Amino acid sequence: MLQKLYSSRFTPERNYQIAKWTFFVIALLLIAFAYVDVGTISIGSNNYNLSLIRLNKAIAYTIAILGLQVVIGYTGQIALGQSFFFGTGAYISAWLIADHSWPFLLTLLIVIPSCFLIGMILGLPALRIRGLYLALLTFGLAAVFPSIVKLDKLYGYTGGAGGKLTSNYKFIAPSWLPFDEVAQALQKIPLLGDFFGDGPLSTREESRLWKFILFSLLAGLCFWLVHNLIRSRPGRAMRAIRDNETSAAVSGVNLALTKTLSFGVASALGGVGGAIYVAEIGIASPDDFSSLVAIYLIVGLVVGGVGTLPGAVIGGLIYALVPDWASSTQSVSFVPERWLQGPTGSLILGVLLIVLTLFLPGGIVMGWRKFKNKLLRKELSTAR
Amino acid sequence: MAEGLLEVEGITIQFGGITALDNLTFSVEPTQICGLIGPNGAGKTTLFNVISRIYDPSEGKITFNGIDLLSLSPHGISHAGISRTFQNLALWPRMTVVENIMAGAHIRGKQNFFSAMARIGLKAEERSLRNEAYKTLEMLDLSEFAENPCDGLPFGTMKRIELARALVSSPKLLLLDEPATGLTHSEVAELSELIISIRDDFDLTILLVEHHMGMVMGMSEKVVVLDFGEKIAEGTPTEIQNNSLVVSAYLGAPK
Amino acid sequence: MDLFLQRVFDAITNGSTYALIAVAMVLIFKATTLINFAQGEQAILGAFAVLQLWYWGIPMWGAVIIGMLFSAVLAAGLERVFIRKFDPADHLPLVIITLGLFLVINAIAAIVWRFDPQSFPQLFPSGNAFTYNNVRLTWYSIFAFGSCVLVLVVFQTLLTKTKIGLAFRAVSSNLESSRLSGIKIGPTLQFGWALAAAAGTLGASIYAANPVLQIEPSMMLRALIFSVTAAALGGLDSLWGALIGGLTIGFVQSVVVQYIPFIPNEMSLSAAVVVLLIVLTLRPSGVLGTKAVERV
Amino acid sequence: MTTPLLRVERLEARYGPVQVLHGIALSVYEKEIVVVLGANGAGKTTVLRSISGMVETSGLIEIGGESIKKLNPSEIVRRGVAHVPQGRGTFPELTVEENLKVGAFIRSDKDISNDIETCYESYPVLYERRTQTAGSLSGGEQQMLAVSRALMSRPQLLLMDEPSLGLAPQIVEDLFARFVTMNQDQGTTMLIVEQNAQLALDIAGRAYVLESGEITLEGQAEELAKDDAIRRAYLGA
Repeated sequence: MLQKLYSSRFTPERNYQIAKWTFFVIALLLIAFAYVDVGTISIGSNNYNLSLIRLNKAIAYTIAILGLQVVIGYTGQIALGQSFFFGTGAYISAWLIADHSWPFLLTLLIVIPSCFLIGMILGLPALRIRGLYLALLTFGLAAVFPSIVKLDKLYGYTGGAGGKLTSNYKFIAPSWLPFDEVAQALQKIPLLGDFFGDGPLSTREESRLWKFILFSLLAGLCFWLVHNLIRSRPGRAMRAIRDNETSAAVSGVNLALTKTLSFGVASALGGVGGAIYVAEIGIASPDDFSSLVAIYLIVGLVVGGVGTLPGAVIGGLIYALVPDWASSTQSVSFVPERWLQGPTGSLILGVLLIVLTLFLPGGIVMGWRKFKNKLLRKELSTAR
Repeated sequence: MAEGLLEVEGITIQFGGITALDNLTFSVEPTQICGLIGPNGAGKTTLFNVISRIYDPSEGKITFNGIDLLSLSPHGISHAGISRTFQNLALWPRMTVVENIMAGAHIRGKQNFFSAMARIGLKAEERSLRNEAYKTLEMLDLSEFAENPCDGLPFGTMKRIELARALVSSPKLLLLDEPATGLTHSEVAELSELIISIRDDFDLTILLVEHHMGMVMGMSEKVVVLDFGEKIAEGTPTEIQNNSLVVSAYLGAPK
Repeated sequence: MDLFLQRVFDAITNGSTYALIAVAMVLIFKATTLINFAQGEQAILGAFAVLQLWYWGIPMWGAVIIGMLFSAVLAAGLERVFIRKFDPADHLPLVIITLGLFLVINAIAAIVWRFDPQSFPQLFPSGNAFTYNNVRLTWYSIFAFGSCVLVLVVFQTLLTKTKIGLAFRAVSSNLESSRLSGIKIGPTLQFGWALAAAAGTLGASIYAANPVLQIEPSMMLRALIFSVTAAALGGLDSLWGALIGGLTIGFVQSVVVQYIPFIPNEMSLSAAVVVLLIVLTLRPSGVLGTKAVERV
Repeated sequence: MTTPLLRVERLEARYGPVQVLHGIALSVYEKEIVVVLGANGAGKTTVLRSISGMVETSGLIEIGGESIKKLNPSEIVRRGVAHVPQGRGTFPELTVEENLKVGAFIRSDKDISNDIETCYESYPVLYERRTQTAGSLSGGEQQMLAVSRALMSRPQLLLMDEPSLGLAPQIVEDLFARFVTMNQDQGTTMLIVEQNAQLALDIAGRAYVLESGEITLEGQAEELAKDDAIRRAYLGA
């Protein structure tokens, strides 16, 4: 009886979810085809790049931030060192691709378990070290990553300060994918057709599209896995640890196991993000994995919303787009030119971080949910 | 003397020179409600924390149902059949009420990180845990709050949610740490009835720490009195009320 | 042996600057159990202010003192606006806020003064105070160490001999009783922030005045890690512990890394992090810390 | 009739969702010792914390006829209310002498060192340990220090929260005897919250009994000492 009540109550919710995701996938495809090459958006006299390169970077960051959601957002452990695992995944993948000619997807089979294990091992101190101390330590971890990969001893694997080039590996779209047909069909849409280019796609465009779709699918898979995890017994255990460790233990939650496993999952996600990043950029270089990256990933986490899954997507986009767009802004009225060059992106991200923590602690996602609830409640009250 | 379900033998624990519990020995028999009282700082909550393995005693032994409790890890306690509530609420505020209960039923699930991510057997387990949680909520008259976030509910409701969370793991022994705190007189009476009826329905054994003497004396079959970490008396409520040591522990020694 | 002695002298040089930043972190931690990730950036901003004042023609030490005052006032403002409204026991928002300050201050310094390294004026006499065979002890080392000790003595005096210092220590010791004794908590903690920032600015100025270094906006990141480790070694709650921690880390950086063959030179930062890991795991209260860090 | 030094009416207080006090009325006249008795969890501590501005309250709290409800704790101390909190009211990392100086934080007159001397005269043991940290003192010594610390602000009204807590009976008796001396010699007005009813009633002029956030009994201490109601309140009927 209760169960019936429950399932009947949640059917509309489920339908809504399905509709939402369908809409999301269609929108993604449209964007992919429209901006497959160097698509730009013009605002004022500035051109902002929205090519798939940017979006692929956003996907990489999104997956890394998803990992932070697991360990910070759901398990409540302040781990700031995600760039360490982002970098580890990137370098392992780069090494396998460049030196052993592995295909990208196959490298993930090594990246995931190794990052998972390293994450679990480095997560062990978290069993004793808590709160701020853990934040300190993991921040230190993030800070040392570049100097580790620059080690002379590791030169053969990492390429030292110059980085590891992987651009010899090409993503070739499977021939059965109807990219050309879809592109041409989209081009025939009245009025909007122009957005989708002209004629069949070049090999380079096809390769880009294929990468984007592949990465999106990977991201989707990661979301699905994490979504399943947090709505399960171990996921509730994680959230219980976050909210009150003592009562979690009393309820039978193995704190040590749950914490280390969630570190492992977070690190594995960081590694997948890093592997995607390198596959997109074509090189793993030490300074792409500095502690600044670790902080930017935290910005992504907070701005999207700590403890919300869609927040990771928003965070990834913000991280990929804000610094880039800030540096490609040539002129804005009333803003001196000096403030438009260099580290303006970093400034914006920092301000976002502070402003959101002060005024919207749940990030954009929670803010939107609150707004939605307000709207819905208003509608209800007017209906009555 | 009947074999106790919980046997506390010679438990001693010190914090920086202060002996919080001093060679404490007592036992609780199956399906008994045992009240544990004593003035502030007598060591009652410390004992709860020792039993639930939050603190390590320096000496002594605790046997529960034939198991050496002190050999268990903190999360092993609930597997052994003990659950507890906390003096100040220790719910998980950012989870919904039903999720709190489902997490309370942690030991009744089997999903691990990997099976959950791959959804192997996840749906069936979620369904059965949820049903279980709803049943428990219904029993405690909490169904209407099931999908609410746990934070922001009235205090008395949250206390009952905590009770539900402790019960959902089907414990044999329930440790209640000041369940009446913050409740009004009528709520306390209701709570007492509820606890007694739960005990009768599930053959539970209950160890109760409470300052509300009316509640303790009204419910308990046996009362243990602590003062300065030592047991100063043990007996039925009437015996305790007339015990001169107890009276002077509470009221001070008459001159 | 000579080389070893030389390394010890280098250790004193670096260690003193780490100690000054560590002192800043300790001051804030003592009172609020908060670790300010922006401490290094606040310090570098102060050092840039010193540089700017010097460009404007203010004598060097005058510029340092004005720079210290500037960063003290700034820190007091930051505390009031961004820190005070948060519950000190809830760590995540405070970590995030200080990381945000880190980004903002770093970006502002870089926008105003650019990323190009600039040379910082000499604060101390140049040359060597002491030469023996090939071992050189520079005046810089001596003065850096001396300034560090001087700052500690001044702080010690401020904290023990003045009323506000007493209030600050009372607040660190027992918040509730402080309030019941009529101490205004907010302004007292603000005083701690100001003091910390002044120490940090002095530390960054001395660091940048090292003849072998130039000032640039991101130079404090490494120093921050070393200083944090120094502070943790000292137990995070003891001023003199910060000095000893700083010297130890300087020592690890220049001596241990030099003599243990499998630790290459660029690994000194990693060595610091490993020390931090060991300290936090084995003795969370630090080697010199007096009390347990976690109170149950 | 004279105005009471402290007047509390319809006082309600809550911690988050928990209402702890349900309309309390009490008053303390100058040079009186008044005790509030009650079992644990009855809300005794909250009464004191309400008076010194540490919890959100509604109702009326007056010192010498003036409302102090809108004031924050540091202003209330300046109105002459000193509060010795439950357990350790001392600053464990500070020396004994520094503890006393913190107690005089709101003062800037020249008599502070004289008052410290007076403290040492009444508690010679504190003089012996003046350079030790408060954390190294025994429980009884800490309690003496906490009381002395509070007195250093030269209060009109001294609030004390369970001064007997965790102390051995002999030390408690000694401490309470000193309260009487303080009251008789210096005319210190005290509001003491206490669980140890016998002792408290011995030294008090008047008493209130608090049960579940309500005052259930009040009167002259001598009469209450004879009443069985206290026993009922503590041990259950």
